[in-house]
Amino acid sequence: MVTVRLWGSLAELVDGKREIEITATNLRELLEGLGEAYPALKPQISRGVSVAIDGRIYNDTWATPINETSEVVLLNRLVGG
Amino acid sequence: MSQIHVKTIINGDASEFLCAADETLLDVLRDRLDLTGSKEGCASGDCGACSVTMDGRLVCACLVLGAEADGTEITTIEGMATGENLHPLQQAFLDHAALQCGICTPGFLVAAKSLLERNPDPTEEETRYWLAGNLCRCTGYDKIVRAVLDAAKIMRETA
Amino acid sequence: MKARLHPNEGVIAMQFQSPLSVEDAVAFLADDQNARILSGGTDLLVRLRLGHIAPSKIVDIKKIEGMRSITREDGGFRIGAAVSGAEMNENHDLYLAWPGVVEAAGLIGSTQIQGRATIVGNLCNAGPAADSVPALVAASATARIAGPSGVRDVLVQDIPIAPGQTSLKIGELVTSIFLPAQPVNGSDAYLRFIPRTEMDIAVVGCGVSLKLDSAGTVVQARVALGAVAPTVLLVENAAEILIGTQLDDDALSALAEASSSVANPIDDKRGTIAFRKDVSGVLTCRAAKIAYSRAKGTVK
Amino acid sequence: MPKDEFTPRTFSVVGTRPLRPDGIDKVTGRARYGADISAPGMLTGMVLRSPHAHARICSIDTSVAAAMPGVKAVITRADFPVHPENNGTADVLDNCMADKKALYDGHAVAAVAASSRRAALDALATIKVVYEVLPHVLDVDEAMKLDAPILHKGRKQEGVPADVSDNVLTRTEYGHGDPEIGFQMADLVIERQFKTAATHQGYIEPHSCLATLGSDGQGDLWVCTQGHYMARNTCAEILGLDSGCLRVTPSEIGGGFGGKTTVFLEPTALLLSQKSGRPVKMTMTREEVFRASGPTASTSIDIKIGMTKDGTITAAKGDYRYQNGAYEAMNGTLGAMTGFAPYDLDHVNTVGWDVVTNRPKAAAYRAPGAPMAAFAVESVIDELAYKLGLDPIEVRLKNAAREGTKSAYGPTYPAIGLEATLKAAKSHPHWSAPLGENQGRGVACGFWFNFGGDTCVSLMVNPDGTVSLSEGNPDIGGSRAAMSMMAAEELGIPMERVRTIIADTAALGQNEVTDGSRVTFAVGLATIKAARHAIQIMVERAAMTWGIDPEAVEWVDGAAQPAGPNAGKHPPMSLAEIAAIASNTGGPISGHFEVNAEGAGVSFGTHIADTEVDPETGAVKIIRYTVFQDAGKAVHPSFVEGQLQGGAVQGIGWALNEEYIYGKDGTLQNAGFLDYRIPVASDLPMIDTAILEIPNPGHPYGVRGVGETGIVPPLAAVANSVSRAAGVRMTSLPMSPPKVLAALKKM
Repeated sequence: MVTVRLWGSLAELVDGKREIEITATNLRELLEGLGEAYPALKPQISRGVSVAIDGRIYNDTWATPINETSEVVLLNRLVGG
Repeated sequence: MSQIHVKTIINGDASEFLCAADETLLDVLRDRLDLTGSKEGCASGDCGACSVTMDGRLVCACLVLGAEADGTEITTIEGMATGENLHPLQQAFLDHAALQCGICTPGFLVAAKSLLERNPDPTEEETRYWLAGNLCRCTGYDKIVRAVLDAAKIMRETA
Repeated sequence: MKARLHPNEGVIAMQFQSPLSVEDAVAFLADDQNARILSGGTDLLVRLRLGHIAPSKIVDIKKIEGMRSITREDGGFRIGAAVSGAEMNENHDLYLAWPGVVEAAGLIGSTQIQGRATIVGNLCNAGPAADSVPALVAASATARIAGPSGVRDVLVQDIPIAPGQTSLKIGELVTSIFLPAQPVNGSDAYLRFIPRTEMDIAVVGCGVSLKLDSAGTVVQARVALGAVAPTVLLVENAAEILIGTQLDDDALSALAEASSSVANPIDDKRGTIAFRKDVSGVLTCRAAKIAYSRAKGTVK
Repeated sequence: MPKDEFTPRTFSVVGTRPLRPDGIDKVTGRARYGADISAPGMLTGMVLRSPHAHARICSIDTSVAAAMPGVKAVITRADFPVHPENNGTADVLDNCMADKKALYDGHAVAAVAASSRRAALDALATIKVVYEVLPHVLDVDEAMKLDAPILHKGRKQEGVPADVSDNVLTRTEYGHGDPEIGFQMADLVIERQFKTAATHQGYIEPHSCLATLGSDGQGDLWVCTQGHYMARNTCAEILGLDSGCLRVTPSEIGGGFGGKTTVFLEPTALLLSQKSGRPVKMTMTREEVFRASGPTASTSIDIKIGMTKDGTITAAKGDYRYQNGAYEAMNGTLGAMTGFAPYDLDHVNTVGWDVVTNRPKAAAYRAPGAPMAAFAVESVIDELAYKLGLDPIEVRLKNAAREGTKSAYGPTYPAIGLEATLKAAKSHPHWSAPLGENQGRGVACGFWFNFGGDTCVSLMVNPDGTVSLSEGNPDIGGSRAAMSMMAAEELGIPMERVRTIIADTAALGQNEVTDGSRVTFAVGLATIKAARHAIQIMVERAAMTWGIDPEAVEWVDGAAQPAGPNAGKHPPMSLAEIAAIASNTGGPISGHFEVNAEGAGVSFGTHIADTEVDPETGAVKIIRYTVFQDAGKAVHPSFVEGQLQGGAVQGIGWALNEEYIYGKDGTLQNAGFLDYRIPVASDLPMIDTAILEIPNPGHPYGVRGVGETGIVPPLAAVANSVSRAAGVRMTSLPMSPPKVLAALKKM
């Protein structure tokens, strides 16, 4: 099980829970798991999110490993300029 | 549509062209003579990217009509190096990394050359005020001013 | 975008004339109210490119004899209509006599603009914020006008009558500006306020010319403001306030008050009414002090 | 996937200051930018733009224009073949050519292609558009009100409350702890409202492209852009083309800063070309660049911070309301995430709003959203320090985020360089230099994420031992030099023997846009990996000629040499020697690397600004300016300095004089460089820089992106300096003289 931290306004879609549990060993399983376990998050996930894993930000690489103790934080999809 | 026949000398070479009355010298240089080194940043004399000299006077090519160039001598960025030898200012801009995107560089080089022809030993402030008509958005002007002052020193030493 | 359509031939192409004499220029202008005079071109070409004007004909006056010369006349100077700001700044005698007027001409635009822009173009463009006009008005300069009905001299302040409008009639052009002899113990100064240090149109402009007696007391004073009214503004009671003083603090605060109150500016993208009124007073005093110190410097 | 871990090392090429290989073209005027090429039979394209801020388009009559001499094609939105499903691309199309409504002054409504500029302009003048003018809204707070004129229906995303108008597209909340508890623990709480005006990136090169598109869907596009793959994919989706049939070649780019990370003219030029059967060149006038390209957001921000007497921040709250022009963007969200990012906070809450108004579609502008947020946060921290009599740098050091700090936007920081920049600033002579009359000193911190994204590099070893490197990211600030340096470092050959070019879309795989300070990081990573791939092949070729196992060969100082006990005595084979016999040992040698680079490090900066305020006119002059920024590893220090100086001066312009000024009728009043006042050379002193190198664990050389952080601190640094010089807190940008004088008069 991995603990995923949601940002404030996203938590409001899952009745205020800032941290939720998901079974996932990599980024793909995490994103798909979130959508299935919490359908209210699906619109935002399809629009795109960034995921901070142990302080480093990942966007797309499905195979990115996530282990039990990883700090996993969901973020808006980051763009630059 | 009657066009105007204009005879000039550009970078030392005789150059004749036809142009419409409302065509600017910048339009002529870029669209008729393939001298695309002078750039259009604003077409209103506010950015200096089209700086050329006309009869020795630093001007914006976008604020001169092609017809007004008749009988004048024009120098553009393309005339600044002599053969393979860069002008000391061109070399100084490279040495000091005084350019990033480079769209304003031709205008700065022509303007700085005109400055050093009049004032071989300008202060930093004199240099900044002379070049105030050349806008740059990448560098913050620091390295450009250092390059001009450095080139001025080299040119004084080798004059 | 104005496009002047000819019934069958599409857009009429603009003509370009460069007459060699004033008479020829007047002839080209007289029969065509859509003709435009080209001297430095640094205003005209911007409006042409933006499509705000669609002239039928451009009359370039730069090849007319005398237009590009600065000559001495009755102790003063006659400045041809095609003399650029850069050329004025390179004329040492002119600078010694009228530093304020030369400064004002030198502030119009960048170095590149200075290579072309003329004070006659600046005057006839009739922009409320024209830099050279307050200094010329303070110096009691006159403009020589040539036209179908001959030649006449007019005070510079009578040329602009509204933003973009002059008192010139069809077929008339300004051929030169005359700066009278600078009186002994006299000098002038011009300051303007701009948000940057270069490249802006004046938010407020102020020209001051003073004449002192041998003791350094003001005997003559003219103060003119730019960018605070539809046209250049003479601060009428400036002479009354300054004459008889050596610019002590009371005189200066009275001058500042007079300048601020006569200013009649608008709010626009360059400044607010309150700002222009405040800064009119501040600039007038600063320009007056410079003119005074210059005039004092010349006291024999 | 093996991490690209940083391993401490020394460098021979990286870190030096070689001359830029592409510099000679730029100083001789030979370099080709967007508007510098033409083609046989080329037409000129021009756009007709709405004069109204908000209007329904009832009808467009182009019949007169179509019949005019010299006019070869006229198009409106009806001519665009496809309606893209993707919301983002549909917005881009609508911005390139209005459909039912014109949403801002300057919005494109029609376009023509004609034999000359004059003919095109005259044709535009004959197009009759019947508008039904609608009420408009320009201000973010006004646009949020329920009775505000509405631009789009049904674009509100989940989580946006019902008590704000449909113009509010997103609401995003970040933070942890409970600020209300934190505020109770504070000795002083300050709450302030801040406003910043919209600004423009100000690149000197207007948008320009030359498009050729056949009826068969085969096309070529030459364009100044920050991302030619983005341009290809977006144009293909908008025009219903196969993207593989559209080859996009990037010109030299005359500045971008985020403003050229999208398309404005390109789909229109391609369609005009297809309809006229001729190449079409389109170049924006400067007026069009201001009215109708992508300025950044204007903002309305409320900040509340509590602090104890000893300078500890106990609670921080921020409400960031951003308007992004007529379409969706996320500047407000990014502002909310970055505002408190430099600080270690127990109780923090930030809300970001993204709102639409009748203004041009906002594009990114160097760390989009962050500079305005930093202006607000760093101003309140400065005021707290001032009122508690504390040193502003000490206060920031006391609260500075470090490795292990839980950031205000959620993740725990790895190794970061904020503290280093603050300490460098504190010990720098600038911080303790004396100040004159009417002068003040301001300090501020700034932060930006960086990121990686799709990246492809091909590195070819030529028969003569030189190397040709192809990358897919337009180079504004000297990244070609940086790539040649990193390749040379890995290959062990002089940098001069490596030429780096920006390849067109037919030569490499998909590449992310040049933005997000990603190029030196991600393209550099790919360059290093491509070089290592080529080295692996060369090692195998050398082993083959020596008849030994490749495992027994290593690459040292630009040559393969035997290593290990049973490798045998063979003289080293240099890269050139291996290259010369490549066709004998298997064929041409090249290294490739394609990746979606992840794990970019963040970059922190601290700036010190000294200003002098004229108390009689409110004019502000910059007296001294110093930038301290963490680059991880400065590959080419001169170009890193250039990024810091350029970012600082853009920030100074934003703080002092730059703003979009709209009239009551909703039209832009200052669409030109005369009255949109970017800093000129005589406005500024030299911009001093100090580069710090706290290695980024996610890059072999420790490189961090540096391109964007430089613009984040200056708005606040200058505002704090002016506020101390003038003795009055300035809470609205720009701090133009009329505003400063009015604030002085109110004291």
